[in-house]
Amino acid sequence: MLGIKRSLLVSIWFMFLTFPLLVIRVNTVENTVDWRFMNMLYVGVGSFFLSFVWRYLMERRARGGGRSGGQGAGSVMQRVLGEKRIFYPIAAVVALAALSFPLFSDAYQTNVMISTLLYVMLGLGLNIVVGLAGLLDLGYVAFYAVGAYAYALLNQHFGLGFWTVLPLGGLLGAVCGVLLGFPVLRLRGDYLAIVTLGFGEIIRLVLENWGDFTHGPSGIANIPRPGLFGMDLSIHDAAIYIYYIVFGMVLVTIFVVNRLKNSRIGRAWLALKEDEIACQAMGIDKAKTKLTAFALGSTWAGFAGVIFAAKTTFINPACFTFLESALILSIVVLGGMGSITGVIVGALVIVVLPESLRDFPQFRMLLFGAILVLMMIFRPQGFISTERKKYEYHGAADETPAEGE
Amino acid sequence: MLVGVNADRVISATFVIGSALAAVGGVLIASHIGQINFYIGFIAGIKAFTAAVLGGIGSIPGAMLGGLILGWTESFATGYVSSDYEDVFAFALLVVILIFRPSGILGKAPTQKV
Amino acid sequence: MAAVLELNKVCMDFGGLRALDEVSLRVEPSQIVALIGPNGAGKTTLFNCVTGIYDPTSGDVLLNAPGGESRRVNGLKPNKVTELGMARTFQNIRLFPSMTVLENVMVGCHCRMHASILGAVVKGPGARAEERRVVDFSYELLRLVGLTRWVNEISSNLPYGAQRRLEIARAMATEPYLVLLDEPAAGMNPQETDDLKELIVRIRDTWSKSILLIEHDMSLVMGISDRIYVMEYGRLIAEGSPKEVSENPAVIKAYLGEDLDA
Amino acid sequence: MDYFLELFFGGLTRGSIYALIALGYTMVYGIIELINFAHGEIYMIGAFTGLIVAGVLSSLGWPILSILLLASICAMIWSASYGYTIEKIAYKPLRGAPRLSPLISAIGMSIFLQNYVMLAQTSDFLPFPKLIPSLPFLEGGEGVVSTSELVIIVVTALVMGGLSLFIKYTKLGKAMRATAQNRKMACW
Amino acid sequence: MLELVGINTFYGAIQALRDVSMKVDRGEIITLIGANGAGKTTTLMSICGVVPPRSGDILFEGESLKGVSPDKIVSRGVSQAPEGRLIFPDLTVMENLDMGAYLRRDKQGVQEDFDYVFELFPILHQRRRQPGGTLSGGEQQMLAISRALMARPRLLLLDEPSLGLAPLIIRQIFSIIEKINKENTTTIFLVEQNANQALKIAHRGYVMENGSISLSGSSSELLANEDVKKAYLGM
Repeated sequence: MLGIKRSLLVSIWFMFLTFPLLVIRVNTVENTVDWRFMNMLYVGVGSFFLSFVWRYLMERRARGGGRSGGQGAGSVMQRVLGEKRIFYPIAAVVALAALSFPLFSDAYQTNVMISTLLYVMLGLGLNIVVGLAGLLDLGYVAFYAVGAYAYALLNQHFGLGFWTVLPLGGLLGAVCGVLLGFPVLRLRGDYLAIVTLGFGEIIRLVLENWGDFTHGPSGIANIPRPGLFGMDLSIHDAAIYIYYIVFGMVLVTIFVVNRLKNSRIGRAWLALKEDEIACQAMGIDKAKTKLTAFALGSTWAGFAGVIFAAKTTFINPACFTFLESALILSIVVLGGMGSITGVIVGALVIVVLPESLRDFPQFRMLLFGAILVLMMIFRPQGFISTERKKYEYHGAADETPAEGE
Repeated sequence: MLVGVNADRVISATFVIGSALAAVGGVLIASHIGQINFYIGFIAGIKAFTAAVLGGIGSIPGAMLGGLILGWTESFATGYVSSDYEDVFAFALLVVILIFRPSGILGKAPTQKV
Repeated sequence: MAAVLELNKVCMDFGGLRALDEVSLRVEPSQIVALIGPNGAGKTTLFNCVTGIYDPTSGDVLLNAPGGESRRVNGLKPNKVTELGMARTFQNIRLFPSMTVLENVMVGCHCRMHASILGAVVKGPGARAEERRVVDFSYELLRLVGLTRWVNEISSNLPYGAQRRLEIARAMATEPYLVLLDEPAAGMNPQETDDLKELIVRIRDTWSKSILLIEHDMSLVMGISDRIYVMEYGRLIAEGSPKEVSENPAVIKAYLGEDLDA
Repeated sequence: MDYFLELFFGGLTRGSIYALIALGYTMVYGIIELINFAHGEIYMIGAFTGLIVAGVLSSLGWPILSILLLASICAMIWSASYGYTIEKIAYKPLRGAPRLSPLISAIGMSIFLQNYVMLAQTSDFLPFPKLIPSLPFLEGGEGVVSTSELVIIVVTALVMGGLSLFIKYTKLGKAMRATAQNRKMACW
Repeated sequence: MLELVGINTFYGAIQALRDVSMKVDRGEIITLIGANGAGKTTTLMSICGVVPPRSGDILFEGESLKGVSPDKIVSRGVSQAPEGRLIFPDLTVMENLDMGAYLRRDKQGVQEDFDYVFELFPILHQRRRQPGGTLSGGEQQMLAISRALMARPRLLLLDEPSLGLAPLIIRQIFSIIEKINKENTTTIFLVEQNANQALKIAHRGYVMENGSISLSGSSSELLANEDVKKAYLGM
């Protein structure tokens, strides 16, 4: 009874809230007003029922609260991933499926998969910065742009090929990462976020306005696709070729990130994220550690940028808006910060799901925003929370007898 | 708690007041410029945030000062340099200020408790 | 023999407030030195000045490696100080909560490791051996503090007393010659405190480290300290052996609680 | 000199608006250390509400000054309601969560609101009626400063003055300052 | 007046209080002593609803405080001067006191309490226009106590009022605490590490160890108790 009363209040509140924007539409030129009372009804009914769901979820959350991640809905997934005997075959099957994917699909599907894989790369790169080192970077797309423009411009002016520029793009990304990282090292978490966001916007605005150099808003067209021993590839074949390039790059990325994660440097990143003061007290150089994270993260954005330019053959500043950064960030967050598998799942969800929702393109971003909020509230650790490596003791076999306590 | 202030209510009040002020700004500027779009909030928001940080976030006089400094910077940069780079100037100003004064012009440095 | 840690007239001001007023103290090699005093007397501030979190307003903090060079560490960054051979624990436990127990200790080994980014990715024989050495060493330390049961447990899941001991193991992992313990027994029950007492003594005797500790538990302080310094309002009011200190009227008045003129 | 003055007043106008919006950021940050990323959207919603109210009223043929007043008041009411609701939905459940969580939630909210307004209204630019009449005696000022600029500057100054007094002297204002200084004590 | 019935309080998974039961009668000064980290402050936090106990109950004047929000608890007549003198550093002394009276509507009574507080601590009157942060440690403690008094509490909770203060000032503050207790029959719940001082002014005391009550009794009993002497009085 109380619930119904509360939901009624919520429903009235939301009808009031959405009244001007959803119900009235004015045409200021012709001075006419369009009333859409149906919308009000939808909102009223919708919020009435949703408020029950909301309250139920909040209650469940409160009951499960106080206990940190690992428990709850994700635990089955966690156990599957933790168990090597189950995880390796699954990974192998996924890899095989991914390998043979272009053979069974059309150009459009291949292209979607290329995008997905690119986002996996970007996500894994940003994951180093955000997920491992805990530095919120909202301007990640700037490094992506650096890579893409590096290829487009170097190719246009100096005729450099894809394979030459690929490492260069990564290098340029890293250099920009250090350039940005250096001055902002002293900033606290959220300030850092805003400065990186500003930096991303600066790069985009420069690209847009420095017409002589970057061709301004109209962008650069006719960027060559990567060549294969000088062969002429049809568009479809070229797509398949790029697919395998990206696939290879993703494997390399996974390998590298995985190695880093459980190394001296990866542990330093994590420690930095968890407690800066304790981290310094362990003799870890804060500045150096942050810089390596920035540099490595942006290297991958640089790589991905080069591939992106080669894939689309056309780039302009509009490809590198803040929204793109937000998208990559949400891949990391949705997947589960710090988790490699999580990023892959996140990229699939973010790229493939909206593609399959093609009939409702206008709701895509709306849902996307809502999901970000809901994820933070109900499952802040993401789909898959980080699994930590378990170590074995290699030393002498004199295993200690029962410990104290 | 200890002095009986209901924090939830204070926080809500803060949001309400801040939002109402923003709305005044919205109506005034929209009528000044003469057109609006769903995207205006993003850039204006970042600029205003820049202003808040410039002045020292958390400080109310700081926000006013920061806003004016940013407004003048942009206006003079557009007038005397080039209108293309208006936003670049704003963001560059933010980055520079934060590098040299991480807590803004009127902001207080946070004290570290160990 | 030279003292491993030497403070000469260290002052620390916060705004107009003098938190430390000309504090001088010495920690000799393989000694347990305790710093006691009422809450707010400036003990933790002193730790922070020594470990580089604060830069003292005036005075010298000298760190003399046993058989090595002497360094003035004022104003050095905390990580530099740790590298020079001083490690600390914190009053409110500051572990890396989502990392495992072993990883926490391995982070402590960071500054004694050399693996570069490339090394970590390629994982050549050198990097592999180093990694192995660190795992073994960390395990050894966990055995020292009695935590081998929980090696792969997420550290925030440990009981309180175990977290305190893990912090000590983590500090030891930086291979210091001087360990600073900030209220290691806070929140422990008498049994745990006894274990801790024994652990601290073991660290001094078998690992020959020097220890400077802040503690309120008098049974612990009086039982194991070689030397005690007493602070009040940022000033040292007494120093000496446990016996001397416990009989010092100024100390009794300021801290131990016997109000003389009552 | 005129050019300089024109830029000066232009900058002042702009700056006033930035300051008005910045106050929202600063007050929220001061109290809960959150960058309310959706605050720009609140401002946008205010502008839209103002436009809608102005459109409805002008189709009814109301006088322009009353439209300006009512549009502003409605904009304030609805923006404030949105601000209130957003806090309850997207930020309050995240109190005590790691610092990044509310920020990401705020970004999500911002994206949501942008698209909500786009879907509910339009993605095109909408012409906004001139609600501030140009007073003839100022138009002689050789284009240095327009009436609407003056109105903006004056209104902002008044609002800020009012806010300062509010913060300084009212009970709620004092509570806000207290909470900002010491959240742990003033509340939870 | 106040009764704690077997409360258990947790911070996340960590249990801070174990089955704590206590009783405070009207007009008493009760002290809770114990080492750092024993759970004394947590007990206070549980009473004022900041960290509500997971089980057990707290009764104030016979009514349960279960599920009552912290500000409601203040308005029922419980206020606190927190540990470490958490005053508002940028607010003036007057404004700090104003905040103490935040929930009160009776202008007349508030004015009386201003006068009363200034009579207790004349120094605060001299400094009434100064920001709280510029006061000395002892003055800040006085301000914290005064602010708590401005809520006109029937039960006053004091968390380590002697923390970091000089003996002379401690004595001064403790004698004023006694005075407050006698003059307005305000019940006082005093948490102290300085056991000796606290037991001198308190009627009864509880000793806390590791989150549970290990001893209780009248002040003179506790002062004479060998264990207490050893552990807390350093004898």
